[in-house]
Amino acid sequence: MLPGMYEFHFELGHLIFLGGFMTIGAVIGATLLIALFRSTRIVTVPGGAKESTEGVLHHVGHTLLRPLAGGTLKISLDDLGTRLLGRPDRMRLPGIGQRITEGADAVKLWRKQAAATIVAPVSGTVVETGGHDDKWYLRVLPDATPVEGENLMGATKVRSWLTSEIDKLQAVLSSEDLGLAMADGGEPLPDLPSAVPDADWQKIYSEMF
Amino acid sequence: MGFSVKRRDFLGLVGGGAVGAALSPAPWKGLDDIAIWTQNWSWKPRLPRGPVEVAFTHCGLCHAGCGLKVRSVGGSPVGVHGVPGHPLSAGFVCALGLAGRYLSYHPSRIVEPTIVGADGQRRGIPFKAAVRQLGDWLDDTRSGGGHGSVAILDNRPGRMRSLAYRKWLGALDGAHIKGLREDTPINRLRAMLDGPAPELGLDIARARTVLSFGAPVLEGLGSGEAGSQLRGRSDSDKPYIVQIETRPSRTARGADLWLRIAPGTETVLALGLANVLVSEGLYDKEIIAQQALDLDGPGGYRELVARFSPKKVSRITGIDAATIKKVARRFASGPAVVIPGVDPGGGPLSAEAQTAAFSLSLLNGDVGRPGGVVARRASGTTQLPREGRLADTVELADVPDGSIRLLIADGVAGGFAIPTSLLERKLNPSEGRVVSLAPFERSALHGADLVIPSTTPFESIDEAGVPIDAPVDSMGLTVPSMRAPDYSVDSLRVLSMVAKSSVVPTITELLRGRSDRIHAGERGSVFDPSKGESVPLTEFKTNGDLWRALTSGGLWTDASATFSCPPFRLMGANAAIRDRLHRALEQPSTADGWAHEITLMPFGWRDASGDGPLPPVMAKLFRETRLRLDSRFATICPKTAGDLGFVEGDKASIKTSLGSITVEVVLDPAVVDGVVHVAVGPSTEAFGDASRGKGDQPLDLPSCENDACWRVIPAKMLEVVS
Amino acid sequence: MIEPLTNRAPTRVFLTWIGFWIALFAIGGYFGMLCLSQGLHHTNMNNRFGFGIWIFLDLTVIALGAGAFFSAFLLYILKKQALKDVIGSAVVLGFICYSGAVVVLAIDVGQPLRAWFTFWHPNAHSMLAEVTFCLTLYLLVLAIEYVPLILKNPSLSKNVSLLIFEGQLHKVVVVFAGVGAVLSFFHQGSLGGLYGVMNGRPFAFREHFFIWPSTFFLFILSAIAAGPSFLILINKLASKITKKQLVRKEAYDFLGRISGWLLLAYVGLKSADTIVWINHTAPASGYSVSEFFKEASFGTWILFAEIVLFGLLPALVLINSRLRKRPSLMIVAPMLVCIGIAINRYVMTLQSQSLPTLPFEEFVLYTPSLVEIGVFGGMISYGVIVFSLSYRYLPLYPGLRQKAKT
Amino acid sequence: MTKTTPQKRYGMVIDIDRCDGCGACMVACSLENNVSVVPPEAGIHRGLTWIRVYSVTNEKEYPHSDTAYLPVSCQHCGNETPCVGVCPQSAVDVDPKNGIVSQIPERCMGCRYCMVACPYHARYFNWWDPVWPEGTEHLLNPGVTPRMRGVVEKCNFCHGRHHAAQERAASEGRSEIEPNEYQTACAEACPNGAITFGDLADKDSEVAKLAAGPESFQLLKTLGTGPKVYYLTQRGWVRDMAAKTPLPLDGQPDD
Repeated sequence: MLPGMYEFHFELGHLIFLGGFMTIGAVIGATLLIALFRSTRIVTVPGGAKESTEGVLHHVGHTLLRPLAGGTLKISLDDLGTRLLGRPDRMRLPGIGQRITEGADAVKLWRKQAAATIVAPVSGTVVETGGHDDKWYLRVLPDATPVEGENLMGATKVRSWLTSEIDKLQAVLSSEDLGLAMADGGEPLPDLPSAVPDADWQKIYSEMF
Repeated sequence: MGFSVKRRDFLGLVGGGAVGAALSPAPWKGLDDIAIWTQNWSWKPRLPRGPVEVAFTHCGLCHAGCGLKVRSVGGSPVGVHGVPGHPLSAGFVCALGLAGRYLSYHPSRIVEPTIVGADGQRRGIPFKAAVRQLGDWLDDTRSGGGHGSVAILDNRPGRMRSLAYRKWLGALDGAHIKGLREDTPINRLRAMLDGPAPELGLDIARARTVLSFGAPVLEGLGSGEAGSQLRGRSDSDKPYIVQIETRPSRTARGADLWLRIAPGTETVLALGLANVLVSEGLYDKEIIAQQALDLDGPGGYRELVARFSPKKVSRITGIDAATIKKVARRFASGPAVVIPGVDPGGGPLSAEAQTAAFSLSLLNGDVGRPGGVVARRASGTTQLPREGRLADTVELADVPDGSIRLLIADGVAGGFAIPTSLLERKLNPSEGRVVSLAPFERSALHGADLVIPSTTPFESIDEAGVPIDAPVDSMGLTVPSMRAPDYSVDSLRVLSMVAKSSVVPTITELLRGRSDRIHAGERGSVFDPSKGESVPLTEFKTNGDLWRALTSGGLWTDASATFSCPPFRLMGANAAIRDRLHRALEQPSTADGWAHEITLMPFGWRDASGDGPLPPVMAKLFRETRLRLDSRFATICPKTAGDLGFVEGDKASIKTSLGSITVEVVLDPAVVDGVVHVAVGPSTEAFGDASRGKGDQPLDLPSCENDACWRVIPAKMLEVVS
Repeated sequence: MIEPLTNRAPTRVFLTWIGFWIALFAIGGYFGMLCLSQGLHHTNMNNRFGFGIWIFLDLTVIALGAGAFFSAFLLYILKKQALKDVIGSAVVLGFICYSGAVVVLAIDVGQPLRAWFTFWHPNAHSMLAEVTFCLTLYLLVLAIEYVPLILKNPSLSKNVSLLIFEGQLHKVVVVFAGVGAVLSFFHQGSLGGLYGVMNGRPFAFREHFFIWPSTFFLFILSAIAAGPSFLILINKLASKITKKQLVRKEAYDFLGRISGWLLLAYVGLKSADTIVWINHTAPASGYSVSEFFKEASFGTWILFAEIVLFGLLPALVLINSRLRKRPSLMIVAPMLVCIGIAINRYVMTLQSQSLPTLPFEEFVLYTPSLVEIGVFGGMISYGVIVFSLSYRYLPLYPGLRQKAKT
Repeated sequence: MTKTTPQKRYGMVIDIDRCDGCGACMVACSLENNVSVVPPEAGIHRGLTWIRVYSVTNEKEYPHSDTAYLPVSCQHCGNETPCVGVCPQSAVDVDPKNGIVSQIPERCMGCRYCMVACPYHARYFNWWDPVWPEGTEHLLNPGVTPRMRGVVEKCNFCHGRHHAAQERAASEGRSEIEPNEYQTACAEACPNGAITFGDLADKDSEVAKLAAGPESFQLLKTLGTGPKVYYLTQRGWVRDMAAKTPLPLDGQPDD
């Protein structure tokens, strides 16, 4: 197995044989380690796994509504949205004090020459904007406390909706030659655009948001 | 934030640690230790440890008495080898001898005295009680019994031990019965000689022709070494071996000429050969003229053999006339040895066959002739240290039926099986009792009323036998190479405890006595196994020196004696036998009208048969290679199989009027049509057990009519529907 | 608590199904323990049959499991999108076949505790060493390919780090596909090599190319030919049981076509190899091939069955696009293919041992003992259990959700 | 290996015509090498018989019937040794100094590949834990370690004796062992002197002379495994039966 160990001969066959297998073993091990290591960098997404999902509402525009102290709401992208956009190259958030109306465009994000327009999940006044690249959020004082409805979903409805969304996304993707994007048709990658650069992202964004 | 940084550090630490550890020797050492552990899983026996001592002795497992070199560790023999240059065995050891030491631990060894109670159940009893019981039985027997009502069955007569038996029996007017052994027939020859004859031996090594009637000449006859010598020697100087045998035995296949004789027609063939010798005048005219007492005249030998023309003989024996003539001429062309063989399982030939066979030796003038039958001088065995009346030694066959009230079976292994029915016939039907002193459950003695286990050959000192082919007398000892277990006891000690009148000496006294007398005789030479050479006896200053030599594995051999043939009767002195010779041409009537369709011929393997158990390793090897089929197999020829509707591997049952055994059919084209051969002896199942129901069922079948001969058994062979 | 995916069988039905197989698995496990704790005399193998039903079936299973590496190879390296539907099930199948085979092998060897000596004192010249190395590494690869599937269970995918780990693995899935392909190509080959190199066994011995006997290549080819067929069978079976259309027709068609053409190539080479063997290899070692087939139990019929009946025939069916349209044939033909491969492995493993090489040794037949069958039954049930669980809890079939939605 | 010591090629010549199938060689071998007493259910195919005596008859009737006994042990192949190449963990090897093919039971994992590869069916597997009758363990040969369950074993030309002989020689300051110092148990035990053991490389040795003789042949010579066990016979049918005759490429035996 190793030089100096019983039965090891410095002969060609032996070296090729063991060398070959050791290399392959090394490759596998290395890849595994890297993957493991990367996976340990926990990102703190507002509305991500770290905060309580108490009273959170999900908007069909892939935004999350999270009630904060003082009746304000925190608006941020949901998981799928985040994955779709990855790290936007550029973003335009409404200014503080500016009014947003439900269903109307509120935020615009650019990624790789493709623009995604995020509609406001509620009507109200922006009291705070924050975060950077994929971790942006708006703090809004709503005209009225939002309730579940056609476009606003509670935890119960969300799953089936999400799955269908994912299917939608996959349908779009699989219409093109993008094997890797939907790893065997499962959940999408954390940063889709970088994983699948050559997709028509403009089309995808207009489909999804 | 800070948290994730910590975690990264932690991982770094772990990773670094791993790499560091891999570079240290610790994990590799660990792996090696694991390796060593896994290398010894699972179980392995612990081996004997300690210095190896080498000692010499003789093998006591049969009367061949081969010289042995024994390697021991901590008092237990771990290796047995032959002794090159040994005068008798010349380095030869048979498989049984090699593995014999394992017998002491054989599962069928008896570890306590047992008795059969009124309920017919066998149970263990204390040694003292067993001896008391034997004493009581002895008393009633003596009160009620006449001559020979007390008897000892001695598998190896002629030892000093045997003399002690005879002395003990002499006081009781008992009978000393010879167990079966391969030189039994020689006593027929002695009986044919007129007047007292010395011990006789066969000088096979120097013979020109060996005429063997089914004797295992090439399978370890006599010293065993003889056979190997015969095989080993180049064709030019090795005797021409004629094997007269029905079974395709290893000897038959290896012999120069194999006469496949029809079952039970040896007498006819012998007389047929005599016919050729006489009619062609090939016999030793001088000796016959001077010494033959019954050649001519009415009912004389000449008249007898005249009726056995080769043509007629050929019809009965199935051997063509030309061959018979050829063999007779070859036989007459020089010194020859005739061996009426005793099969370890099939027993002896009929008395008349033995007589007829030996008449050929006499015709050929081979008695007293080098390369023929030579005489051995008695040496120190005739008288005992203390004088006393000796009981006569008789053949088992000659013991009157129902005469024995108390039969004591000596412990030594004979190697020759005896049918249960034969032993039972000799016992008194009403109160015949059997006491076994055997260390193992022995086939013929399975029903013994009382068993007092004695020692095995490797545990006790005794005399090694003198093989049939030894031209001179000899004395070698079986020096113990293992400790005898506490539950075993020497047979003489048992006798001394129940002896009322006479004092029984210990075996050591007896042997020392003979040794001293040999020393006084100043004859012969002594072989030193450690040096591998012999020195004249005269070089041993004191009798102590000789005794020391013998007790360290030495062998004393007598100087050869010359002996001129006395007057003799070619048909023997026994009228009954003579009469049967005259009726030899009549078809043998099948016993009690039992309509038989096949002839069962039991046989035994020379070194692994008879009534003893088989060492586990032999049982295993014969089982795994099928090299020797045991009593579970029956060999027949394809034609017979076809006629009876058997194919190889069938289960069959062989029936006689006395019982039946179940066997597996094996085909061999060399077997005679209408004959089935079944081995007698320990089964190779389990560890080679010879006890009841495992080993020797074939010998439960013969009824042993006409003078204790069970070679040819009329039987039926039926299919067993499973 | 991990929950089943939507539209899966009700718990009660699932439990009865899985319960049956778990019982079977328990029996196998017990028999396995017998062999490990008391020795292999519980099997019917003997000194003439060092390899028994276990080796034969392991080889078969591994050959059929080749579907995994081959589909991965086609999908990730050659970008054959048609296979996206089956890749999930392929990976699981491969994992089952290989892990199962390894476990059975551990029972099959007399001293499993020493199995690692192959890495400790490897013999570079031994085909079995090559097999061991490839098998171990490839099993690792399969495990790695299996992990993302597991992580895709919704309840698990809530965990962000797991999500990311999965993502990272997917970044390098190509590496694994490649490595896996290499490894399994090699060990399928070395499994064939096992027999081809035995210069003492004229029945098995074959001509060499460089260091590899022809069986090396034949085994690879037959494996990648049979793998897809087996995938078809299993997926069709799964559809039958779940009463759902799991895989799109195109996938089946593609697999069938691949299988067909590869099998055709295999049959061709196998025939050529056999001819060389009959006329050159065997006679050169002193045996006429007629000796090999003179016993009825291994007559020439077996050669015919292997090459024509279960080789040429299904190959011709599968390469014909019109016949492939016939659903019945798409079950029968793959079945024939798999049986054909099984026969090949059977002949190479068992017939070569039945035949004595010593002229005075006997022809020996061997029938597996209950223990041997039980242990293998245990392995089968292990496979069913793993596959059922994977189907119930993991998104094996991307196509499935679309169907569910409409 | 050191260049100074000349190569030995230990081998054996077995005279079939002298073998009468008594089995002493098997018994001597089993006792010498502590071969376990396998339970009876082992039958004829699961035993341990390092040297196995086959009995072969010519299937003819009297008087033409004849039987030959062929003791077959490991043939210690000297060329492309079939069992050595296949062992995955180097548990089988050929000693370059003397050509003895040895099995290392402590390393064998019991995969039995070598048994499948051996054309002489001369390798045996421990299907059971080793067993000896109650109390006979102290009768075992201290010079040879018994094998454990689950490993392959076979004839190694009584390696224990070879080892002992070498140690003796070394203790007396000799690098070489004398021919008479090293005999296998079977050769020593054969009552008919049918087995001759020695160094085939030594042209003057008895064994080399016999092996070179006209009556000698090897089992399955055509496989090209170069066995170092030779057989002698004058009986034509035995030779024809035992020695595989080479076939021409059309698959028919040539005469």
